[in-house]
Amino acid sequence: MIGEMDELYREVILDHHRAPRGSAVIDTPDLEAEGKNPSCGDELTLKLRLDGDCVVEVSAVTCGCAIATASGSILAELVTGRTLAEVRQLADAFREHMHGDGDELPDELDPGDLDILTSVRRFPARIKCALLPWMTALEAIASHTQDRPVGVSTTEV
Amino acid sequence: MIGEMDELYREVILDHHRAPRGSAVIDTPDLEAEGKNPSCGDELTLKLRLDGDCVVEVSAVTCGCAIATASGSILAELVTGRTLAEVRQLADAFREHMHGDGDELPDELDPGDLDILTSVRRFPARIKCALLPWMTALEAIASHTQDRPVGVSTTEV
Amino acid sequence: MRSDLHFLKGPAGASACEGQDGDCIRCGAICVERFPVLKRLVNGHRLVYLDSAATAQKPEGVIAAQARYYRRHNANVHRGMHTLASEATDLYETCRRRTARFLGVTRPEQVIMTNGATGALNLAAFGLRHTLNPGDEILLTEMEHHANLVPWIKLARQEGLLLRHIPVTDDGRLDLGALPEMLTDRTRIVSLTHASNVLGTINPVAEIAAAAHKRGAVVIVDAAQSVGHMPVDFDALGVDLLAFSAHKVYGPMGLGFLVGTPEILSRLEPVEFGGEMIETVTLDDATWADVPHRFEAGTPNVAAAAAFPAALDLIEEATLERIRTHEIQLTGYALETLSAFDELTIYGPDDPSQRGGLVSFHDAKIHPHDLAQLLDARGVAVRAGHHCAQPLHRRLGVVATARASFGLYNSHDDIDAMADAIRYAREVFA
Amino acid sequence: MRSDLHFLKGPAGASACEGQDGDCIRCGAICVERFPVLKRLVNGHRLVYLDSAATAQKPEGVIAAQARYYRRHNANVHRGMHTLASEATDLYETCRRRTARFLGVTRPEQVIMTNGATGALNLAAFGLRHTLNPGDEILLTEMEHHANLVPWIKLARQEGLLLRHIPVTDDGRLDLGALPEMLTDRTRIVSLTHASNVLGTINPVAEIAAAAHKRGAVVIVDAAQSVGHMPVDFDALGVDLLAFSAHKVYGPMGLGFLVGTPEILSRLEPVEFGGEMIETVTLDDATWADVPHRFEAGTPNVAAAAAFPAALDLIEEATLERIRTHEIQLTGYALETLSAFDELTIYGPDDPSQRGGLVSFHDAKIHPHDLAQLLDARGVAVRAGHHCAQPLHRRLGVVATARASFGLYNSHDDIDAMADAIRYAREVFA
Ligand SMILES: Cc1ncc(COP(=O)(O)O)c(C=O)c1O
Ligand SMILES: Cc1ncc(COP(=O)(O)O)c(C=O)c1O
Repeated sequence: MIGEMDELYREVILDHHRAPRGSAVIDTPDLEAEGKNPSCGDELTLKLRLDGDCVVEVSAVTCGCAIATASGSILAELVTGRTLAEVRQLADAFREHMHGDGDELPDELDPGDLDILTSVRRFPARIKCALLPWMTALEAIASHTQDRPVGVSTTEV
Repeated sequence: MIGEMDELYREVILDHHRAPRGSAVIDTPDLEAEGKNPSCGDELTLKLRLDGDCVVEVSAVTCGCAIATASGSILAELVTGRTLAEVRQLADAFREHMHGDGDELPDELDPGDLDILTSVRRFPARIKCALLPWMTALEAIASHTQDRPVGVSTTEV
Repeated sequence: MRSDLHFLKGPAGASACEGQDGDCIRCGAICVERFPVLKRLVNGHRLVYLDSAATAQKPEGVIAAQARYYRRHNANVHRGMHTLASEATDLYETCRRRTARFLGVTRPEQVIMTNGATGALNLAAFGLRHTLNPGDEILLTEMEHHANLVPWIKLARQEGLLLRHIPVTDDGRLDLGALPEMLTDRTRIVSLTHASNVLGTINPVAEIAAAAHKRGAVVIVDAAQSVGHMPVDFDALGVDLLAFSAHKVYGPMGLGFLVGTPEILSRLEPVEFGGEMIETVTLDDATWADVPHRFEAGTPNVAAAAAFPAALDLIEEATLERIRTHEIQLTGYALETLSAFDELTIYGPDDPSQRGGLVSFHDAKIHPHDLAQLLDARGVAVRAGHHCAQPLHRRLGVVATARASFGLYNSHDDIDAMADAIRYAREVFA
Repeated sequence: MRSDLHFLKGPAGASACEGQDGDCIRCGAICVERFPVLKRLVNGHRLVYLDSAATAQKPEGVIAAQARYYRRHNANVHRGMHTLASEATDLYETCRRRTARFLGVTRPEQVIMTNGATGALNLAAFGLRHTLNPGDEILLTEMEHHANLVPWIKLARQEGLLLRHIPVTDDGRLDLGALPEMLTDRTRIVSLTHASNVLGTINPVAEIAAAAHKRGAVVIVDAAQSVGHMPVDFDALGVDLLAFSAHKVYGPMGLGFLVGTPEILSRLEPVEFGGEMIETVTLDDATWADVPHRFEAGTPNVAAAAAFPAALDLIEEATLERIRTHEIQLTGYALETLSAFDELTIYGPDDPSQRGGLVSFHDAKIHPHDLAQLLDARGVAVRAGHHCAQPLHRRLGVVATARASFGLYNSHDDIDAMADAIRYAREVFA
């Protein structure tokens, strides 16, 4: 356990926090949602451009802690090129993973840097930060597929 | 402490419980009050005959535990011959004593068997039983001196 | 040879076990030695603790777990982002998970932690206030503890509700013949005890719940006297809400539980307000956090939650089946022993297998308070009074009773000691 | 030489005391050695616990007292007529008496035991419900903890009350200039915190109470952050009700207090119902026991009550005067140390003698959550978030802050460790 959190910060922060992926400017998104973590104040605006069912461009702008920012950046990196169904599958798996006790996400999901966020589980208050972008994505996809207006999602899951 | 309660019972019960004093039949009392201990169900009817300010005859009929009965019997024994002011003084002193931590009641009050009830203090639930007759007497005296109707007094003091 | 003598006499883990398979708690290595208080002398006598229905004694594991929490992990929960806070949160949530599993509850979120059964029942009653209208009926029973009476009396006054009570038969059971007539279209809530803390009677909760649900009523069970003493499966009972206290289940004081179905918990309104239970607060408005946190305002009793699983460990080691068998045996022996006294009335059903582990009785010659006091002089701790069930005592025609109640540490010897002490008290009063 | 180094470094009762008279807590033989958790390593570092405002660490005396209670005396209180029950009752009532004495309260009956400050404040608010009418005004402040906001928000909704809030000035004080205008003929209740859990500000409660009483309002003070940290005299404050939690006063969890004048307590209505709080119960009616028992429904947390006096012992040994001096010194040193960082905002008054023992701050470059996490990697436990004061944070213009808060076991070294850890965090984020 010793040093685990600094490791996390050194790895994830340095990379994703300083240079978050998903900073494309998308003026006419096919999918859009706002995420909010009321207890922390983290906020995120997520915009996706689609080609058919496939995500081709992502903008994930986070205003909050480094964990939320990094998670948003990882999301931007990971979902580009996936279908909405795949994104949903990954988000669901990540939520399960963060509330469970497994060591790693299944390889076949190709989870990239996502496993790094596992150490956040020790700090329940921060699980929400890590989940915020993913819950927001789920919300965006749900409203897209059901054609309902996009609400503000929160990470109170 | 060992055996203190059996001592109490052997001393007080055998004497006062089996042959309670204050069983005179008083048809036209000058003072009368009913006492009730709702949590235990102890009940007491107290009647006093006065000569001027002085108690000349007492009827104290208790329906309840041996402690309440004995305390009523001791009351009957002790208050006969005292003025109402003296009875009040004794009752107040006894209440203080039962809620306090002194060893004995002041000698000048001539407390008779009353000190024997001190060991009841270890059992807060029973303090009320010991106090019932005395609180009822205080209630009777208060309503007599203020000329207000006699209510049912309870030992919730 | 009686099953319990083994585990009473020998130290934990002592060599030979002479009990038959399955009915000797010592086979499960449970031993009175694990309960430090039972080594006490009271008035020069071995403590014979027969007041577990008021509060159970604690095994060393529970005492140590609570101390260990304070010595190693103490912190406030949930919002903390330091190691101690994360450990404390983990211990707290582990208690919720363990308790859920213990009761066969599907999701830990169905378990609300309160400060006791009383707090849980108050939350149930007042949290459902907004679902009730004047003229609605609440069906209780004549054998309820004040904790399942007084909140409803208050609520009925405030909201114009009608309280009805399933009567108690002369042999101490609920008169179920009256049920069809008492369950009406206006019955919104049925709230009853699983096991009576005076009569011992175990009520057919599942059956009553099924009938109540047909009428669309919400069913609440006060399981303060059943959890920890007999197998209790939340789903099998089929109730909507279930309340109990940790301290009666060999656990620490200051902790209780309200367990509910997801459906009812989503409708329940919080009744205490403050930190941890909110989502967003402005000066004039507030929104609630998720279930179950919205019902847990303020700093919870993390230390107690950290200790309670050790009580569940003990119970699971002994197994509820063996505990139940043991308590039936003790109850049977107590009924038999007390029946031998003349002028002594025993309350509740005759059949020990239909009772929880307690027996209330009334000595015609000695007021229960005096009896309890003289038993104590012999080291025997029983309770005397109305046991927070005044209406039931009125129904029984007495103001107070004496009650002997059992835990897994009690033995036939304890009941013999009580009988000796009753004989002694009668001598004093003779 | 700084006063606190002595007691930090040496074991309890170590030979030479080098502190000046009166400002060295070790002179009073109080020592971090008495707090077992402080010996812990966290992530390989000495635990530097700076989160006492969330919950204080417990001295061995408290931990042992609670264990001793369970090992020797455990029983339910009040109604019991056996030795254990009488001992438990005695321990429980001793806690009430000791707490009364600690706060300079005349009669022990003025002290109600609850499960925490949140429970106490909810009792205060909802217990006064029947004294309020639509249009009545409740005066709070912008710096309240959710525990002193959300109950009022709920009550205001239910009863049509108007909530007003004394504003907070830019330097973190109550704007008392606004008070005359905010206290109106309709003001029925003024409820405010004694010391802010975010700004540290100590409010002039006595002065505000006097002004409020002139208007006939009831005054409630949330003393969760003052009791145990500075002398608090109930009568001198001149309030009607005062609430706090034992766990923030080096005592056990699951115990709190609502202290009141006899007059207000006689008017307060119970809000929780069940056993122990009644006089007589029928199936349809109930009357209440005397004050304070009518406010203590159900089995209370006797174990916690049995342990709390050990916390008061410790405080009285250290003396509140010395504790207060110590916390002012630490706060001054923390303010000084943190001021040395650029782009770091510190909240609350500049003068440490006008603050309780805590400092909240915001690093422009690092989100408080990240900061707390990285400090924890160095063994330094601070809290980050809105500290259950969202409206105040909105007023401060930030969503969250980091907070370092002190107990009598903290030292200047702890603040140095925090500063080192902040430098380290900035390196990581550089
Ligand atoms: C049947 C029953 N219900 C409720 C309670 C209340 O439990 P507690 O006092 O722990 O809140 C008790 C115990 O006194 C009980 O026996
Ligand atoms: C100012 C203030 N009031 C009330 C509370 C609530 O105390 P508790 O959570 O112990 O009920 C706290 C602590 O969180 C506090 O800091």
